[in-house]
Amino acid sequence: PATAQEEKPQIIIAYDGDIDHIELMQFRSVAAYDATANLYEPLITQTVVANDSGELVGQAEFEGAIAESWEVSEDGTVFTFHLRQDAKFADGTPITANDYKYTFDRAITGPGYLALLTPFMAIDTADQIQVIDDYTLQITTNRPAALTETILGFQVFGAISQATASANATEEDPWAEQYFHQNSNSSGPYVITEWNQGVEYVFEPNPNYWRGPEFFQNSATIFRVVPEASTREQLLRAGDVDVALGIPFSSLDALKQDSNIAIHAIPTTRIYHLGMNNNVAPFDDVRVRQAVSMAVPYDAIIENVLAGYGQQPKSPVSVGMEGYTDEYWSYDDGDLEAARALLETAGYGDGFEIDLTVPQEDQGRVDAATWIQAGLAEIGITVNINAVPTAQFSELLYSHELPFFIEQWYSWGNDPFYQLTFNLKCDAFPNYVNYCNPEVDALIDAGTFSRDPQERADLIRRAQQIIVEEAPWAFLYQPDLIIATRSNVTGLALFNDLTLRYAYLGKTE
Amino acid sequence: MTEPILRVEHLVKHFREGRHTIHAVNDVSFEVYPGEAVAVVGESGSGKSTMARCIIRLERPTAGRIVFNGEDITHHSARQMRPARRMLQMVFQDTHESLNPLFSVRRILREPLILHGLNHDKTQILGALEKVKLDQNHLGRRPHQLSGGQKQRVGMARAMITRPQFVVLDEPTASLDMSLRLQTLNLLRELQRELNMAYLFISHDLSTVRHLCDRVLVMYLGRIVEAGRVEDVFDHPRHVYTQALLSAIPIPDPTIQRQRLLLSGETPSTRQLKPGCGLQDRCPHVSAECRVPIPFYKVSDGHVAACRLAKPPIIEEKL
Amino acid sequence: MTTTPDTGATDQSPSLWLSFWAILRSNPLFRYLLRRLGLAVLALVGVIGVAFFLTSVLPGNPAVVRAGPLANEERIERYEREMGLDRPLVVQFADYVVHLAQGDLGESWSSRQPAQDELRARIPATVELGIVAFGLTLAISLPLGILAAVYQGTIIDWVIRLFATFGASVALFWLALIGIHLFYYEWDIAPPPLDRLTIGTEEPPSVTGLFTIDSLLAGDIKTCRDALNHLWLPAMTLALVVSAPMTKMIRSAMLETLDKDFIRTARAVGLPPRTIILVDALRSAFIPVLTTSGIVFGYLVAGNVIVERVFSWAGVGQYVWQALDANNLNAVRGFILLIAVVYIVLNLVIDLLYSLLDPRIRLN
Amino acid sequence: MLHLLLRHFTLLLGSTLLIGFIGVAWIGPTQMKYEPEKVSRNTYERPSKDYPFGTDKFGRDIQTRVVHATQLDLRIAFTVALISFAVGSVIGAIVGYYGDWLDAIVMRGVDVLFAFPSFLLAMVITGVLGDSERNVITAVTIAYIPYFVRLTRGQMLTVRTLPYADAAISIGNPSWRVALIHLLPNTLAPSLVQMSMVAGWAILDTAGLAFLGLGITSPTAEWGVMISEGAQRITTGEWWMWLYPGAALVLAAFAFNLIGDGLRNLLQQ
Amino acid sequence: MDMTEPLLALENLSVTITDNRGQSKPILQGVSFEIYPNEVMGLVGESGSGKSMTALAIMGLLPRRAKPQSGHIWFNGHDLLTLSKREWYAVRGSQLAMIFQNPRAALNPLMRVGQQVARVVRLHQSLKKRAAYEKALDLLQQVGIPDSQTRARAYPHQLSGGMAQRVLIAMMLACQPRLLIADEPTTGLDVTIQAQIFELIKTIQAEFGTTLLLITHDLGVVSEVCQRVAVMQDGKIQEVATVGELFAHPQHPYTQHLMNTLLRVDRPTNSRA
Ligand SMILES: Nc1ncnc2c1ncn2[C@@H]1O[C@H](COP(=O)(O)OP(=O)(O)OP(=O)(O)O)[C@@H](O)[C@H]1O
Ligand SMILES: Nc1ncnc2c1ncn2[C@@H]1O[C@H](COP(=O)(O)OP(=O)(O)OP(=O)(O)O)[C@@H](O)[C@H]1O
Ligand SMILES: [Mg+2]
Ligand SMILES: [Mg+2]
Repeated sequence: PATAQEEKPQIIIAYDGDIDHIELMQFRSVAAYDATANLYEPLITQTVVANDSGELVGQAEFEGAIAESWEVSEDGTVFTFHLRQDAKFADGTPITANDYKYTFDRAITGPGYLALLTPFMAIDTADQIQVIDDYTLQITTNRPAALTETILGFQVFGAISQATASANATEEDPWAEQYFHQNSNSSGPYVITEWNQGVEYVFEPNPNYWRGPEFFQNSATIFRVVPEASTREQLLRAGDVDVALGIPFSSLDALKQDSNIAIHAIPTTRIYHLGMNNNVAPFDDVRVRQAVSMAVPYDAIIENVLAGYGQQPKSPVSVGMEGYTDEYWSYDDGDLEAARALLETAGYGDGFEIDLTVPQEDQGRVDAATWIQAGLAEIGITVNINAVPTAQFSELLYSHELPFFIEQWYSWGNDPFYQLTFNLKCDAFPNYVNYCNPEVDALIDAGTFSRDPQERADLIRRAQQIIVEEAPWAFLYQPDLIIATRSNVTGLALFNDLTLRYAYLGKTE
Repeated sequence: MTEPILRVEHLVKHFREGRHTIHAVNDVSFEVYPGEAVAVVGESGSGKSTMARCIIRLERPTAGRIVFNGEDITHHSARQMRPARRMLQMVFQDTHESLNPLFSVRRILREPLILHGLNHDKTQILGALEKVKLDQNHLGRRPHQLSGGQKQRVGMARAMITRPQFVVLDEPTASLDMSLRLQTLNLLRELQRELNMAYLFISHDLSTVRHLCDRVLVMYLGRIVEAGRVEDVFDHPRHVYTQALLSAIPIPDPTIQRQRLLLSGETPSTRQLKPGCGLQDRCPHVSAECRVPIPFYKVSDGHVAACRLAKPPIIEEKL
Repeated sequence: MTTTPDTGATDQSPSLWLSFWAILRSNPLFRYLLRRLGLAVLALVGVIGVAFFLTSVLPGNPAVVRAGPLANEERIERYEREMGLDRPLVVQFADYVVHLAQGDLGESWSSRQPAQDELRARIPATVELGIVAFGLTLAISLPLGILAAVYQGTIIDWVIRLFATFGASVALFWLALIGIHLFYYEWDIAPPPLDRLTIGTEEPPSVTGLFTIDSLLAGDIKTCRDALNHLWLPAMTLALVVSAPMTKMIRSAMLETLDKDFIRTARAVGLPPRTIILVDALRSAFIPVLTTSGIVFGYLVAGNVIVERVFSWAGVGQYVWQALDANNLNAVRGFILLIAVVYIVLNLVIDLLYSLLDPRIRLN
Repeated sequence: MLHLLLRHFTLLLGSTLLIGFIGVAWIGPTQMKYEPEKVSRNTYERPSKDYPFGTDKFGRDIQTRVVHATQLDLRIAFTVALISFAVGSVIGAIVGYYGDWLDAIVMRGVDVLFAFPSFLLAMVITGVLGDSERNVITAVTIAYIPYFVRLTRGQMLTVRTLPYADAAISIGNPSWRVALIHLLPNTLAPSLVQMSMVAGWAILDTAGLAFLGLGITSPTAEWGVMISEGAQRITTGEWWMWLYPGAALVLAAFAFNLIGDGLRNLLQQ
Repeated sequence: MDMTEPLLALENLSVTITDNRGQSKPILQGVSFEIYPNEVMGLVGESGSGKSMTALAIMGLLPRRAKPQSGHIWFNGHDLLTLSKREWYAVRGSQLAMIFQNPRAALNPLMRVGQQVARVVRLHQSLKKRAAYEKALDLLQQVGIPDSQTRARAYPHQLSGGMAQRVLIAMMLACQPRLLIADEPTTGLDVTIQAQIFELIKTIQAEFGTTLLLITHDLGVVSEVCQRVAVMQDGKIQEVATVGELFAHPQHPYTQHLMNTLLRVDRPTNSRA
């Protein structure tokens, strides 16, 4: 097989950002997200199916990864996983139930934010995860939850070797965070063989990966940091990289002219919204929010900012998510008369002036703000665009006092309740508009802990009705995920988490 | 005689330069009486300008006393000095750089009047101009529009306009041509007579001194080595240095053949001073006596010299 | 000048050391250096203070950045505590200084690695680019500056001055973008603007960190050529912009020198023009040029930030840009300190060179 | 006459260019058919009769934006140059004249500021202050003040030893008058040259900051902002997006540099 | 006076200079005089009268903006004004040499003075490096620099003005020129030092028989050092005479004016009452 490996191509990917670190539960960068997805293997994983354009898209069904099989109890609260006996970490030690137990302990009581995710599985304490034997793991949830499998499939619940961790733990650093910042004992398909921060990372197949060497379509995947967008484009055109991420929408038409380049525009559920702080005048008045929702030039934004590569959501649930509906949408683009009338009744007949805050590094949001500025000007609202550095933007958001901003959300869980829980539940931290409706909260809770699809569908319809009506957000756009490749690149595999699974990437001659 | 207008007593001025001390002026004492022109001559670096700058308090003396018009101004602050400046003026060496290039002649002349609260209307200024033989149409000009001689005259007018009693002239003619120089000297004499001012006239050009001054102080290495009436000192120099200085000056007369007294070597550094005569390493007549401090010997009335050769042979007479 | 006492020296009589010290102290050059060093340390202390407090008021809470999109108050507070941000600024500063004294610049908050390690890893790239750019700058501006001065007032002078003035007016990022577009994309003369080596080329074993030199040391001509190939376009871009002020400086220094009396003497005794220009004039002219090298250094560093970004060059310039964006304060501070130290050392070296080149300085 | 023209060619060319720019900044905005920030659906139009310089990604008329940007950029250039000159010169003059510990302290401070390349300094300060025209001006101004402090101080150290400084004291001027009325004006000539250079640098710095997303940001019409918007299109053929603002920027900086050179020539004679 | 062939003859030399504004103005107008072998010729006149320009014209070192308009400078049967750049380098130094006022500035501040003299020796006497340096030390000794071994290792700024002027003279001796021009060689030096330098020039002139053109504005110097003298005013030669004649019977009104403005240190000036 060694010789077969060498015949396989190398894949070079130009990234728009750098990896900060790969500590599974604390990394921040998008690039690290891609990296860890290829380094850590969860119990179960999404199945992939090729679509018309040859992309491998993750499905709602799950299949075993390290877990060979699993059972769910009748009431949906007890999950028993049977681990593969042949699965090994990169260092050759077997992956056991203890390692997963350790992983969950680390997630729930250790560093990082994962404790925010476990409630979706109705898990509060580490005790709910139990090792039955070396290859059997049992998870008991407090109540049936819709997303248990989904969340267990997240890469962040991939196996961490307990032995490696304890070998590198210290008094001050019981979870061996320092070690894992730049090291991994891979449970997943790849190992990092070269770590050159800010420049390049080389991923080579993990020789101990349970799926075996045949699984890999390349002999190595090289991750290159290329901050400047136009440089990435030029590299791709010249064939110096195989895959380029973060290509601006506006370049796509031109790139498409090149027969050596394939543009993969993958619809996603990432949703951009215009946040209006319900606690701050004038947005504390629902009529103002509705008027704004009417005046935003949605088409122009999608046409110009996304160059058409995206769609307009008409509810807080993203298009493409289960239960999405646009039936309550009543803010048609360009209904300016109605908008002015609403402002009039709200007492803002003469309009008002407001700062629209966006992170300056996100050109799309800055551009969208420009169109919004133009649109709102039509109904007498003067918008000043306040583009601030990302760090400052976050801080402003987190104060929950920012009146008017563009924020985006992407649900790993690809689930409407998951999405609403974080964004629009009373007192949820990322609910930066301070929207609060107890009825909506109740609907979300009910949906989160129901495993009945029909019930969930009804609940989410009702929630969408209320939220669209109360317009805490103006739903702006859902951009497609753009992955530009050389046209001979095959095997673009994407799960819900929108990260590339390198192993599928190959090249035809 | 009347009270001196200026009395300098044991004036010392040292500069620090890194770790070194520059002994610019070392224990200088003299007096200037109203209406008299006293020359200070000596080679470059002998401390003439430094002494002058101490007198008009552009520098703070290291030691000694300066009494001007009966007032001890040695330790006056800049503010305290201001009133006295009306009576104590200076004409600077470099004609070109002593006038602010951005100021017009009018402004240059008006400023001292305003500062001292004097009448500063046009007649005053015109009067001053007239005294230095410039006319009205120079008023609007800037220094760069004036010739060297004209600039020097503006500088003189500025010093004279407050009708001071005492003016220090630091080589006012050094950068001028022969004919201009003569004109300037004559002008200075006229002004002095007219305004009854006292001059301290600094120069290393001995011929101009002879032309203008009443008394002369010869400086070497920051000390006065000989002093007296101009005729006495120039015609009967007693200090070897004075003799060498005088003999070094070329005489524009091919018929005269002089025996030149050449000093060997060069002026020693002012960083370290040896006790005794400053000339001890260059003098052809040096003896052991020259290596200890030498007093002033009186040569004739008002003529003194700090040289062993000027020592009156009194002791031998007694014997 | 350097005096590294070997350990065996301790049993020698102390008076020997004292007298040695006395000799050193009486050496004016040494004393001068000592004083300069003292001043440099003072300036450095100032830089540390300014860097710390200036960056502390940068808007945006680093703990917030670290907490990420799934943040909540409790996590932010915990991170603030972990990162020491909850303490009064003065205490933070004291802590910073204490760590600094141990050579510890603190943790780079985005990668969680020691900032000094990260900076160290980035320095060679910047140094290599900087040196080559500076070399090119000299190669461009020395002949141009000399030519312009020697042929003052002629058409040559005109063209060179216009070039210099124009060069000083071009926005670096614009030039870099056009350069890439033309040389790489249109004409395919330059390699992809992707860091320092072609993908897949082994880095030479690190000795100096400079790939060109390390590869030569390892006898690997191919890698060296590859490194050079990657270097020339970014370096040239920088050099073009930097050589504009440099050319002007050399020209005016040369002109001033050519006007000096001693040049006239050299001509009056019949020395050939080449000797006069290259030996007498150039050496004198180099002194004022040298003193302004600090400014040139500034141009280079500032230019680096932009060039490194455009050419994906993983040097300190790109690093600080990312750090600034992520409110990674320790990294930003480390960078500022690095620049300040280099600048100060550079000035010291310049002073030293200056006093070596100019005997008039030596004794004062 | 020709000789004269040639001698001051740089100054003449520079002034002509600058006057042209000032004219454009002054009258231009009123002559434009469009609004600089008014978006339209005619995005990425090539230069044509309707849009002489084409349009950008928001369908804004590039000519209008370049013209409006002229006003903004010149304003920044002049303000930065003037304020840094005024503040720097006075500090430099006082420090240079009074010397001593004041000099020692201030100059160490200036050394510290000098230790940062001015562009980086401006970068950090803009980061601290946030993005706005005023903050860019403040940041760039602060970055250039040390230049003037140094220059004026250096000049002052020479000038204060000149006889006319002594003359000013000896006729009874108080020391502040000597420093500020007599000497300061005489130290300004080199600063004038520096000022016009700084004006040029200020424009380049502003644009550089905008390129890095700092300072003036979209949608404001500013050359640097426009160039960096155009730079994103450098591969896709919308050359008019970066060419016109780029040319304006280079020409304006060129004008200031020419004037600086010309002034220097004039002063050196 | 040896009235053989003149060594150098200026014939009707006119030079104009173009100023910043592009206006040209004459600075030398029809200057003619001769210098004979082995004599000391004086050139006097007030500041700005064109003395230095005359000297520079002879040396071919006129400033860029000054251009000879007409006339000839005959030297050795050649007209110097027609020499090419290259030919000039054969003439300067070896045939003609010049010393300037402000001697310290006239030496390269970055080179030890011994080296500076030595490289001129090497240039004109084609000696080996070592030998040239030895020769340079000799020359320094000859111009009265005590302890020349040590002084040769000094840099110009470490020398006094008088010493520096001696070094320059040594440098000119190394050239062994046929004509040496000295442009106010003692301006800025102290009188006692000035006297020393003139003594030196006189000795050297007597010893080496160098022809000397001495430029000064001091008639005293002229009377002590020179044999013949030319008086200049406004770019024109007003009078050429032997020193004796000039002082006894000044012909030209300008010369008479100069005589009248003389101040003398050896006796009170007539005008002082
Ligand atoms: N500000 C100063 N700092 C240090 N040294 C000084 C200063 N001013 C003068 N000196 C030194 O003091 C000594 C006397 O200088 P001063 O200018 O008084 O001489 P001078 O007789 O006026 O000479 P000259 O005839 O050249 O004008 C010189 O050695 C000079 O270098
Ligand atoms: N570079 C120059 N540009 C314009 N005019 C000049 C220049 N150099 C000299 N001149 C003019 O040429 C004339 C003659 O000058 P020159 O230097 O020969 O005078 P000089 O007799 O040597 O005077 P001094 O005794 O002051 O040295 C003067 O009127 C002078 O103004
Ligand atoms: Mg003096
Ligand atoms: Mg002359």
